[in-house]
Amino acid sequence: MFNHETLDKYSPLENKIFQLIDDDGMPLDKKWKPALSDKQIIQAYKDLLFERTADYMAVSYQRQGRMFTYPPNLGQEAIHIATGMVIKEDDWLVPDFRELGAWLAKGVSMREIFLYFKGNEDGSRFVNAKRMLPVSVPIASQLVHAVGIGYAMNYQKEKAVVFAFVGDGGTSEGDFHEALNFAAVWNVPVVFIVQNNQFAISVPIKTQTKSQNLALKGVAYAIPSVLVDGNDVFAMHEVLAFARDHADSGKGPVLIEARTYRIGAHTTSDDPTKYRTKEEEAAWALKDPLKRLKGYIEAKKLFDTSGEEALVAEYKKKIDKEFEAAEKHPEYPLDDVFKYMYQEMPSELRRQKNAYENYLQNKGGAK
Amino acid sequence: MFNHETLDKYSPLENKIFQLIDDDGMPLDKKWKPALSDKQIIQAYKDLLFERTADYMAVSYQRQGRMFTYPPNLGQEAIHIATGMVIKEDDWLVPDFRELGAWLAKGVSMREIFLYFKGNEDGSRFVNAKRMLPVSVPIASQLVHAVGIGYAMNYQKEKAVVFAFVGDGGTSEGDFHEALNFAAVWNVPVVFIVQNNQFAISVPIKTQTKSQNLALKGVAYAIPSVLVDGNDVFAMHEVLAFARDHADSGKGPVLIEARTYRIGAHTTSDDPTKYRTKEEEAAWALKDPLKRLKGYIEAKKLFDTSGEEALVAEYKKKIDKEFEAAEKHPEYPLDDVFKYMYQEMPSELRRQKNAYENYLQNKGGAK
Amino acid sequence: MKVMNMVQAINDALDTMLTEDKSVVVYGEDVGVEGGVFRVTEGLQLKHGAARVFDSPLAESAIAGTALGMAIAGMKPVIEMQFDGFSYPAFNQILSHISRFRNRTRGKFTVPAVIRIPYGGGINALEHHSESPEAYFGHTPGLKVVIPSTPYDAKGLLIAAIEDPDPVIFMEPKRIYRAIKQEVPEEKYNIPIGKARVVNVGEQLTIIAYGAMIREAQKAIVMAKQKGWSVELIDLRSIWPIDRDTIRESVRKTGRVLIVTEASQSYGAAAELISIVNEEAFLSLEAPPARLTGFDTVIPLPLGEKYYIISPERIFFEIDKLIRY
Amino acid sequence: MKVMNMVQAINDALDTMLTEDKSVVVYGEDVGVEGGVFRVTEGLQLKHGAARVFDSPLAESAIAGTALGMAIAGMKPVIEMQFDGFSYPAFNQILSHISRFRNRTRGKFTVPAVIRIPYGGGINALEHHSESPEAYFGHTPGLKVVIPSTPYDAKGLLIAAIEDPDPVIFMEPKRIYRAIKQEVPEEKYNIPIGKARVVNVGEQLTIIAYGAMIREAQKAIVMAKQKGWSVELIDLRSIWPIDRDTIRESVRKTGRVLIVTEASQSYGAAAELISIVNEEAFLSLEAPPARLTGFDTVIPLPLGEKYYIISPERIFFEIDKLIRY
Ligand SMILES: Cc1ncc(C[n+]2csc(CCOP(=O)(O)OP(=O)(O)O)c2C)c(N)n1
Ligand SMILES: Cc1ncc(C[n+]2csc(CCOP(=O)(O)OP(=O)(O)O)c2C)c(N)n1
Ligand SMILES: [Mg+2]
Ligand SMILES: [Mg+2]
Repeated sequence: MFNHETLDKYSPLENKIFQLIDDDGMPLDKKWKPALSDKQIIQAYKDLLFERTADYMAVSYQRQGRMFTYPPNLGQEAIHIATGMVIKEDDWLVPDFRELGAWLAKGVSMREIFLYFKGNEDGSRFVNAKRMLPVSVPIASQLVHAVGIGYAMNYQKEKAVVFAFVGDGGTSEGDFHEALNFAAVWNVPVVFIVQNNQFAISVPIKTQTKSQNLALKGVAYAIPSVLVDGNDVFAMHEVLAFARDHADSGKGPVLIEARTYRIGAHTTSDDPTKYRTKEEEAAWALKDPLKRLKGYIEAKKLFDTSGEEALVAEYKKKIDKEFEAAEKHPEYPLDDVFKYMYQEMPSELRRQKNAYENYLQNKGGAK
Repeated sequence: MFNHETLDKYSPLENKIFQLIDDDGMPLDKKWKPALSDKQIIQAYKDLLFERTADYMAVSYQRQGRMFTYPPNLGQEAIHIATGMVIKEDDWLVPDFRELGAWLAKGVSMREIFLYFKGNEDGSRFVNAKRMLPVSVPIASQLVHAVGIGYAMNYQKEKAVVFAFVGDGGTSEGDFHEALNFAAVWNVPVVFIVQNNQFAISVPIKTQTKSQNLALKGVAYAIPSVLVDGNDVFAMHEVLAFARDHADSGKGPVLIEARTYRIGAHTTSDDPTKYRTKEEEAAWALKDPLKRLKGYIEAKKLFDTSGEEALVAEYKKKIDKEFEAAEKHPEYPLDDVFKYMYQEMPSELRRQKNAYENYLQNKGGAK
Repeated sequence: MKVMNMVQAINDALDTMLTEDKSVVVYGEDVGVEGGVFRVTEGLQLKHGAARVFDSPLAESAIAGTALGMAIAGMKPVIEMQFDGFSYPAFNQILSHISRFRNRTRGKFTVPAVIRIPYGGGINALEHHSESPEAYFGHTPGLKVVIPSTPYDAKGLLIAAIEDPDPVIFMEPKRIYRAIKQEVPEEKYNIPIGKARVVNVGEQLTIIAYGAMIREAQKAIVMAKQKGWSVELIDLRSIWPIDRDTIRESVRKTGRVLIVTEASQSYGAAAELISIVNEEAFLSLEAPPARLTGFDTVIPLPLGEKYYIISPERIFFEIDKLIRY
Repeated sequence: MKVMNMVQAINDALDTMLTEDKSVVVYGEDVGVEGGVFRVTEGLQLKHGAARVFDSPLAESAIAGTALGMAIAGMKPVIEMQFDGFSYPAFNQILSHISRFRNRTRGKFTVPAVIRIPYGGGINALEHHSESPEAYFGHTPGLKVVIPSTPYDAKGLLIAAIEDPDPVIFMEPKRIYRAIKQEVPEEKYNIPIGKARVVNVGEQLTIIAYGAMIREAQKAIVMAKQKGWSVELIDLRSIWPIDRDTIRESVRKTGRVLIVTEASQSYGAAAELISIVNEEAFLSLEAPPARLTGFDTVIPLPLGEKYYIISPERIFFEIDKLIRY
């Protein structure tokens, strides 16, 4: 058993997973007291429920043909909600693409997220989200950005931590290695969070690496690393809080493997039945983070979860509004193709834009 | 203390270095008996002496302006000579660029090496060196080639091991990480040898990584890894023999950190006084691999080393002949620019070549 | 003959070569169990085994670099870059090694590898999934670069690529993966690399294009025909080497030329083709050789893609301008 | 004014900007203690401290990617790729991120970073040390790419690049690092990115070149002058964007144009310039616009380089052909 204090001494070589509650939400250690207040726990539950609802809605919009693609977060929400609880306004969030709850905590709106997955760059403006980077599509490439930001935080003497996400598949990319190495050598305040959801699209973790766990990879860089139950919101919170402290106090980066399971498809264009079994899915269903958090809440009678349906209904309405707002977003103007490439539009781009406008004006005449 | 049997259980986490003889060549363990026969030991001494002589000669040719550049091997020869003793004819050698003795063992001629560093691709033909790759200039990029070859050896059911070299600096590149990960997952017979000579040009190891040792990096991939004294030819031989066995018996890759020191400059265009101290150089001079091997040989009276000067003189003559042969190499013909780009020369290349030949024929007339 | 779309034709070519030549292996991200995100390799692992058709870890540089290793050790790897934009992490291996190993070793080691890359826009995808990087490869000595525009060509060119003793970048216009169905012979056949195809014979103007742009050009040509104009269409097929003979012959005849490519304009394929036209048929030119290409911008996300991607109407507009010149 | 070579002028520009702007940092392989393998950053660490001028681990992708991170967090990193060929491992970061972050985030995050790359052949170097990759960058929307040909331009362009709010690839023709000495103002000055320079005014033919080729062209022009021929020379300076105005004006006057570049031919800068000439001055052309470039081969090792690298004699030969056309 570990706790906040002993995390300092944790070694991923022992291959033990940091976990605080069991599959039913019962504390593993009877004497354990959550670091979170009851109010925070209830909020975490609501946020988790919100993320899950938003996710379901997104998938259904996509099925209706109203959005092009969407990568569901289903099953991984505890990681995101815990991040949301720990991350501060001045902290940076460097996302992968599958951590919805953390984005929301940072101030991203569902409208923006929908807009992005409908195919509009306006969805990456993140107007109210301070220090939140856009989705990074090229796997693992965002991790080196996090390190650069970390350098800037040190250089500018700012007290701010960078949270950077990557998937299990992403740990195979060269940029993962380069980022961790630079982070350690430069001693930057970066918390790397590997969401090990067992798959990179169809490729299972055993085809991805031979190491027993991914936290182990931190050993190569002398980075403190923890393997944690990513479906246990308490454990995730504890580890993230530890990591934030560590980074914030000038001790350098931390690597976290959050072990979880992608309950849904890779994206809405994917069909997981091709590459995994019902048995595996059923086994992981027992560890569903929402179920576990609810178990805890119900056992402790913190909150009447029988009102869940009403909550979900309320969330759905809210999310629907956001989606409608995204659908009502102004038409994509031609200008937007050109105007953000450089601060000042080079004449070459003006020339190309003019040629297109000339076509638009004269195409009728030409026919 | 480790030996061939206990290497299996070696862990780089203990940060202990595998070493068999001390700075004077005296066995650390009185009961230890070298795995090498006296004859082999004498041969190793001669080979080391040859490599060193060749190296000095190369540097002096370069100083005379007869070669463009050259990366000296000085101080790292024990690694190369030990590799030469262990590598089999059917094994592959995937070089970095600083392992002369190993190349010679594989059948590369000094003439070819000189030719290469004089600036002729003919120097990479390696006519008599079976399964020897050319110098890899982009740091660490060769390691993934080694893994592909390893896959082919497995696929083709060949009993052959791949020896792949990289420097301490090279361990920072993304390709190092990708290669080790693929090697482990694919379980290929590759022995990775990191020559940690303390510097990447001017950049010291502490700027390169925060890990205590580079063998540690293997832990991230579940690859057996050993830190070994790269200036101890006995230790190097022991570890390499162990690694070759391991890989050859289908147990997969091995990572070796051979700790050594680059006594010379990075290349003949480099000036190490800019970035290191005389004290450091003096400390490492005590660990000179030639000195240590000679110490052993003299203590055991295996060979009369007073004849060294005569040996060196003989080698010099031999090397001079090779250099002369390189200098007498036929002029670089225009054809050679074009003819090796593709198996069959595409008409576009013929066109470009014709245009050049047309210039050669008519330039006089044009004036 | 079987009717196939391009996905099936490529699958068939891979199957043919896997069956015929034991040194052929197929690997990349999700190409094994899943059969590829576009289902191009579907069924191949089941048929040929997991030692020959398999998933690799997620790392493009290593995918490319290991292919080089296999190739110089006697195998014929056919690797997949899952999308165009994910070929960039493999650039160093492709530019520094795959393209050069033969020259570097004066022919001792050769790299008969094929790199398959689904490419191009028009599929409503996220960023980095709609790139047209052919000019990067075309500018890299030592590579051959081919792009089919039909299922028939796809099969024949891919077989030629796998049999080629040198590395071939095989770019697949994913937008028309399933758009065109065609009779494709079940037996093995080759389409020589380096030869363009005259898709449409015409007299007044030559369009040079490739990949998904061929279909758009064909539609524009129908529109032009209604005006009474006769337009020749050349499917380049081979991005490097370029078939100068076919271009010369056509432009000398028509005197007018329009290059249509999806990729961004500056330093793109259209520029190379215009230079070739100048070199081969300058005196026949009756109008400045023109190019219709993507903008020098990132290709927009789906909602903005309509501006970027070239429509038959825009091609027609340029034809009209050129013929009236 | 001080007389400087290009190495000194670049060092001076870095020193100027490090002094003026605390957000500027300089890093890369061996740029700190060592002062760079070409001594371009010599003395800067001593003067500005190791937090601002420093060695990084050996990994180009991270060097580029961390620069993006610093830049979006308010800094102005100036990074060095030790040699042209070692920019390839950084391609993914440059192509996928550095060039696109502004567009991706609709201007929220911007990347005022500079990537310095010593480039080109003629220095008797090993493989991968003599590359001319400018076309790869020129084909990448979102980048600006500049190449100076004199110490004066080097300082002014580098200062402009550092002050530019967008990422700039600053390529340094290492072959002439120390070959040209020139008076260079000690104060700060800018040379606007995107403007070419008319090096030599002439009437009969326009040469467009840049970097180390300028000096070779100048020599060829002297030879041409002896024949009584008047040749104009344009130093492009900016590879993207390209100064169409200067090109148009010149070619409309001369009617003949020769592009000279070191890089390999196909899909190279010369092709883009020929297209621009066609677009801007077709009706003035009295001869086909010509290109003299590197071959579509790997640049040979030193003993074979003489064939590849373009000499004044070869330029003269082409001038002669064009003028007699
Ligand atoms: C460099 C790169 N290669 C390939 C892809 C295509 N791709 C998108 S997601 C994905 C799998 C990612 O797996 P993982 O890192 O485990 O994240 P997860 O999807 O499981 O959250 C792949 C291969 C990509 N986006 N970037
Ligand atoms: C990708 C790449 N980046 C930079 C260089 C330039 N370079 C040549 S050798 C070297 C240092 C290599 O250090 P290390 O790997 O420790 O090998 P050593 O020279 O010490 O043997 C560098 C930076 C290169 N060859 N390749
Ligand atoms: Mg995953
Ligand atoms: Mg070293």
